[in-house]
Amino acid sequence: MSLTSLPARGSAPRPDTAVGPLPTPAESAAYITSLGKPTAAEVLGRCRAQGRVAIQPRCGVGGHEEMKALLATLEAEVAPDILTLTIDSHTRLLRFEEALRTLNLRPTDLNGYPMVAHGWRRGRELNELIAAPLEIRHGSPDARVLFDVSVASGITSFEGGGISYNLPYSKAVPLAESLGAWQDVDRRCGELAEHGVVIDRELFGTLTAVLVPPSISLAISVLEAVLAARVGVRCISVAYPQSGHLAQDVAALRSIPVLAERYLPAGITVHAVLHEFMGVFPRQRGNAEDLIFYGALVARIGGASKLITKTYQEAYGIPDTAANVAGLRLADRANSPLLDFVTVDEDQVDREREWILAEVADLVEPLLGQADLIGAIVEAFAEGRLDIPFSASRYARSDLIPRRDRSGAIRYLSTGALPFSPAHVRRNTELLHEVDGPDPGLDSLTRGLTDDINHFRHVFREQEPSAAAPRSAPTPVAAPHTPRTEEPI
Amino acid sequence: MSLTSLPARGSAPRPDTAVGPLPTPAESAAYITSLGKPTAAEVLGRCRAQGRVAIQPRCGVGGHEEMKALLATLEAEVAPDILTLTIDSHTRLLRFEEALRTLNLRPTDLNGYPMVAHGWRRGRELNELIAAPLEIRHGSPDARVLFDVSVASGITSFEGGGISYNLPYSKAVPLAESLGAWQDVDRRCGELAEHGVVIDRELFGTLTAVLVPPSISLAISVLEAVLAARVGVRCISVAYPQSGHLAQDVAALRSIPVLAERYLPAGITVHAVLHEFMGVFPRQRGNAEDLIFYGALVARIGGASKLITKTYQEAYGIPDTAANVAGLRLADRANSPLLDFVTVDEDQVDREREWILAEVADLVEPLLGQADLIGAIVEAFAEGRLDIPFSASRYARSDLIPRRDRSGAIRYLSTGALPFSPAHVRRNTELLHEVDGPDPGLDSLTRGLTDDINHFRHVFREQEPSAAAPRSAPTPVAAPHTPRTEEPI
Amino acid sequence: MPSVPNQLSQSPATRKVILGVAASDSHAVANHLIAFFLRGLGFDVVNLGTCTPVEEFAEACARHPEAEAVIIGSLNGHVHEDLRGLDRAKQSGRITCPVIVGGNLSVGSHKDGSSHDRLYAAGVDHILGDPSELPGLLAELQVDRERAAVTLGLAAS
Amino acid sequence: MPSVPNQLSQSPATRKVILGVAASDSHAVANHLIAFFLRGLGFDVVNLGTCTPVEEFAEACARHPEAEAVIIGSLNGHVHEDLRGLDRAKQSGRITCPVIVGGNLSVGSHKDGSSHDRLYAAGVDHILGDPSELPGLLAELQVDRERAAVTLGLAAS
Ligand code: B12
Ligand code: B12
Repeated sequence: MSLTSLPARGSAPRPDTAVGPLPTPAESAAYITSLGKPTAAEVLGRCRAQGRVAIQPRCGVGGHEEMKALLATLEAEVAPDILTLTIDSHTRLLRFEEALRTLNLRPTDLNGYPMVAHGWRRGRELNELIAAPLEIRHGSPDARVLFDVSVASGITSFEGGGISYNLPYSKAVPLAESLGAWQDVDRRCGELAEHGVVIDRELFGTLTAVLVPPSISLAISVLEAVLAARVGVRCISVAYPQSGHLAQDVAALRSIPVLAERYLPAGITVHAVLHEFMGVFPRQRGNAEDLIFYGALVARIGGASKLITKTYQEAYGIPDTAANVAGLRLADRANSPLLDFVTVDEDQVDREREWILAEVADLVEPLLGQADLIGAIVEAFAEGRLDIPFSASRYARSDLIPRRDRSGAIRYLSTGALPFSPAHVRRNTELLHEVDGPDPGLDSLTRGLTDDINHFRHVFREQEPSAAAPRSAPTPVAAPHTPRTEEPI
Repeated sequence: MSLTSLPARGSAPRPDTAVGPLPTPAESAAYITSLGKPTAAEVLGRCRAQGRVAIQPRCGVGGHEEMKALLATLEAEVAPDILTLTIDSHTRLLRFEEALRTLNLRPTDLNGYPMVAHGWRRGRELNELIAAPLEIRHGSPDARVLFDVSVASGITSFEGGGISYNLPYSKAVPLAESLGAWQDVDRRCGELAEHGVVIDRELFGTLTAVLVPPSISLAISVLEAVLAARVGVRCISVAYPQSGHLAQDVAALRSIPVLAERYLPAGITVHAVLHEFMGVFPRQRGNAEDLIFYGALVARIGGASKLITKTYQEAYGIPDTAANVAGLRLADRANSPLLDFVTVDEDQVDREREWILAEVADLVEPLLGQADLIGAIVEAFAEGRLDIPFSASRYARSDLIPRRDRSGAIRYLSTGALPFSPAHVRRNTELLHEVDGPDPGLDSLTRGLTDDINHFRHVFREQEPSAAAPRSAPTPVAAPHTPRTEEPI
Repeated sequence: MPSVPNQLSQSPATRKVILGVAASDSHAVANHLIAFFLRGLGFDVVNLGTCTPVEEFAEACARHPEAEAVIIGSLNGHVHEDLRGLDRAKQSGRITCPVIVGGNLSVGSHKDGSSHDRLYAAGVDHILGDPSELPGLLAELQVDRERAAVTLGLAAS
Repeated sequence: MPSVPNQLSQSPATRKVILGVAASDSHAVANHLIAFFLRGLGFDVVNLGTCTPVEEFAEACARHPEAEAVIIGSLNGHVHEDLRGLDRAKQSGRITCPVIVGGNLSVGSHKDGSSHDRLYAAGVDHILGDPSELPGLLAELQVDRERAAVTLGLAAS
């Protein structure tokens, strides 16, 4: 990994707290087996068989004792099917020194659990405290150290991918590097599988979370899944972020088994996972809770194996334990046996799914055939044949412009250099003409994009859409084109 | 009111705490207008116009300060559309002395707010503390004193009726007496209306709450509504208890406007109200919450103006404030704008509704034509032409035997002496033959009835149905006929 | 309701109990079920039904001196006030047989043992959780009674 | 992403600001929007994007000495650690223009003022709640600067 891409101290020796050499993969596998608790993959399989959407929170605090209390309380109060260690941003970016310093000075200043600073022995302590399997959720373009600590801790589910944990999570890590680092992680999963332990690998299809078109999310997951499967990953969770449009979300979730069938080798278990709405959340508790329940219901109808929940404090900051409990409890209501009668317009869902599958095909099929898939992906992003909106990284162009159509579904206003067939471009354009007319002015376009970002705040009338009530005071508006980011020297 | 029916002390002078003579109706009306807050009737009207189901808890504790805290917390946390004073059982039965003694000795021993003991000045204090209008929920066969105190307190909604607050709530009050006492209450509502204040009168269609067939509930409400309208009541809330069967409940709620149109004079505002499941509640929190949300969704789909909520502590005892808050909050999620897509099988609902309307017609039409409606009702109950299951009172025969059919809907296994047309009897019988076969033994019948009482505990597998797993230890089974109750001397 | 004869206990009723629900309490369903259950076991059940004050139980005891027990249900949380006077009725010999209580014996959803202590202090002899425990307890009480009778006989001889 | 030229600020950029997101923070959306907003108002925005350490802001200041302000967003709660070194960069004269910070300035959903105090102590000059307040603040800062220049000129004369 190049010096420019991640701080040199990223590879600094692991802090003192992470005592002792790491166990070997064989030792970790033996430890996991000896734990006598189900792996995440087993829980997902069992939930799918029961027709229950597994429920999982995000949760991570800096201090170890606080983390224990958090997990123990969540398990005691709601017994989520899978529990989480959300990792702090320093650790994610290999800023281990900063993570350790903040941990020592003021652990409450950390926005997650600094797993590497705490070390694998403490990881085991967490794991042994809790009956549910644990997953590491982070956002690290290079998660090799973190992965090793996690596996040594006996943790059986690990989120991320070489694209999805790079572009939304860092500025200057070349894709080739992150893809390479994640191939290493996936390879280690293969090794562990040979030792009898299947690690569930969740791919972060949520990406930049704000107005991500379903076919972008799924195409990137397909690519990551193919790469993972090639080096031995056996259980893949494809996470999709709720867009907020019922038919589109159900269709996207139901596309996942089809995509797996189409693009992955046989023998790989693939789960669909829904991330409850990942964009700008409503601020009022009741509205946030409406959205939380809606997400959970979408997961059920879409046949997801698992749901990652949000809380009514989402708009404000990392939730306290009580809010996390409330979010889990509410989401679990969508698993109610009394809601079997809730259905969707199946025709509409089928139509959406066909379009999604066709768009994904446009995006991935030109790449999947190529000998050097990683090289092909890197090149595609450089040329805009793959892209994501609102990239945090300079390695995606963010030339594509998403908008919501009249029904609230996310469409492409501009497809940039994405290799979509003319029919697909036309369909998207037509759907959006309904909203802005054939040739929207720059102003109405940017106002509209901002409104789309704040979609649910408008749905709940926490804020009037700007078209309806043009603002008098200057307010930020959305960039129709990516703003210029100066290259650092 | 005869001495045998209610204890003599029922008419004892009101306790000292209820200081001062009562204001006149004109004074109370002026006070209510001066409060500057909406009446319950206004809130119901506004909610109906907005397509929102108004949300209301049950809540009542003995102590006055505790009652203030309870109301204030509920309003601060969830702002229910209407708030409640649930009255204790002593006050309900005119045992004012016992209510006062318990209030003085150990207020926490009271299962509600002893309104009469506290008196109307404290009532005003509660009313002025809270922005939402208040309703008195009780269960008093003779509520005249309580009504006067309530109106003096400025309270604009009052539950009950001469049948529905007698048969489930007392043993030995003749129906003629309770109907007479409630005519007085309704007449006073008429007076108040002349002074410009419309009192919302909610009829307790829930009755004995356990396996009450919809047509029984609605027929009794129709009779009470007709009586109320005749003496001047202008706003009537017809409360129906959730049976737990989607189509049946939606049909029952949607029958209410039709019945109002059919049997009530023009100019009376009628609201449909759903009481969340009033029978044996599941014990596990998640299951109870599933049922709470389901009820709220049924209210929405059925077009109810208002929902009375339950809590996850229902199976255990009077809920604490936090549980009450949680129940309200959860129920309010069914008002979510994101759930517009949730629909029911309209054909099935229409069919159910036609049957319900026809059964109600069988029950009420023979009576409505009669000159002395009260006398006709008294006679009908005496002869079993009107009846309720599991009566607490000796003035209903409880000859009708309800059962759930295969789909969970409540049907009549035996219609006793109810004047149903042969077609209606046949339909009920056929639907139940599917469950028990043509000629169920006494044993399977009583086991089945017990299972029906515990329906939701079975749905949630908190308990296996007895047919599936016959119990070895002796357990109580349900009476296929009313057990003998000895007349006290 | 009361006029329907009990068609089930066809064997001549040999053992009698008095059943009812406490004074301020109108919960009827468990009462219906318990009466049916005990009748199914051959008991002659004098069911006073809901809303039955202590006085009414005492009067029933006077009319049915052979009753083996008074069985009182209470669901609404008011059992303590509703059984006020029970100790006096027992002391004055108006209720001589054992008093069994069951149901939901305090207000609120968080229960502790204090409610039971108060009931024992107020003259209740036995508190049961579930009606299925009634036959066992009634059998024990019968044994006690017979033993007491024998002891009495021995002492008198 | 960086190679797309800004097609909006067609008037010659007269006023320059440096924009970026704090070191450990990859939240990009507000950054995109603020850059576009300021450009729409005619500012020349040097947008360093997400994950920008203090060192990188200082280097940008060196390259763009005419910048009127350094505007830093932070959403992930790590602003305090991420701005470590800001005071040193200011003391050593590597960052001379005012530093404006906004976003979500502490971890957790219950906020109090303490986070702001810590930031001022760490070298932040201005904390804003909403990006719409930026133009007003930048205008004030310009007035201050001009007034200071005049005072300086007077003093020198
Ligand atoms: C149906 C019902 C009603 C119906 C009753 C209709 C009728 N006339 O029968 C209606 C709607 C009218 C009603 C009214 C009220 N109810 Co109610 N009701 C219930 C409910 C939902 C079910 C009761 C029932 O029928 N269960 C079925 C039978 C078979 O079971 P059971 O009664 O629970 O009894 C079991 C055991 O307790 C035991 N048992 C019962 N009696 C006896 C006796 C003996 C000797 C033994 C050994 C065992 C035993 O055996 C039974 C089987 O396991 C319960 C909550 C629940 N369980 O879900 C509340 C509940 C019992 N009601 C309650 C209350 C408070 C009331 C009211 C006072 C209103 C109020 N303030 O909220 C009024 C009563 C007015 C009065 N004067 O008493 C509370 C009691 C609260 C407490 N103790 O803290 C409960 C628990 C609800 C709650 N969570 O608040 N109720
Ligand atoms: C989208 C999103 C993401 C996306 C970001 C994609 C991307 N690369 O941009 C993804 C999913 C990747 C993500 C990741 C994480 N996120 Co995030 N995310 C959000 C979310 C849902 C919306 C943010 C957003 O884009 N809003 C739209 C823009 C326009 O508004 P904004 O960012 O809120 O900014 C407004 C103001 O803050 C202000 N503002 C912003 N910057 C500036 C700068 C100046 C100078 C001024 C004056 C004003 C200002 O103006 C904006 C308009 O009003 C928020 C929660 C929410 N708001 O609903 C959480 C949230 C910001 N994320 C949060 C966190 C913690 C993270 C993570 C660290 C993961 C974790 N531990 O939970 C990682 C970040 C990793 C890292 N290295 O930083 C927390 C912050 C918690 C806290 N401070 O206590 C939030 C609040 C969620 C939560 N409740 O936990 N996130």
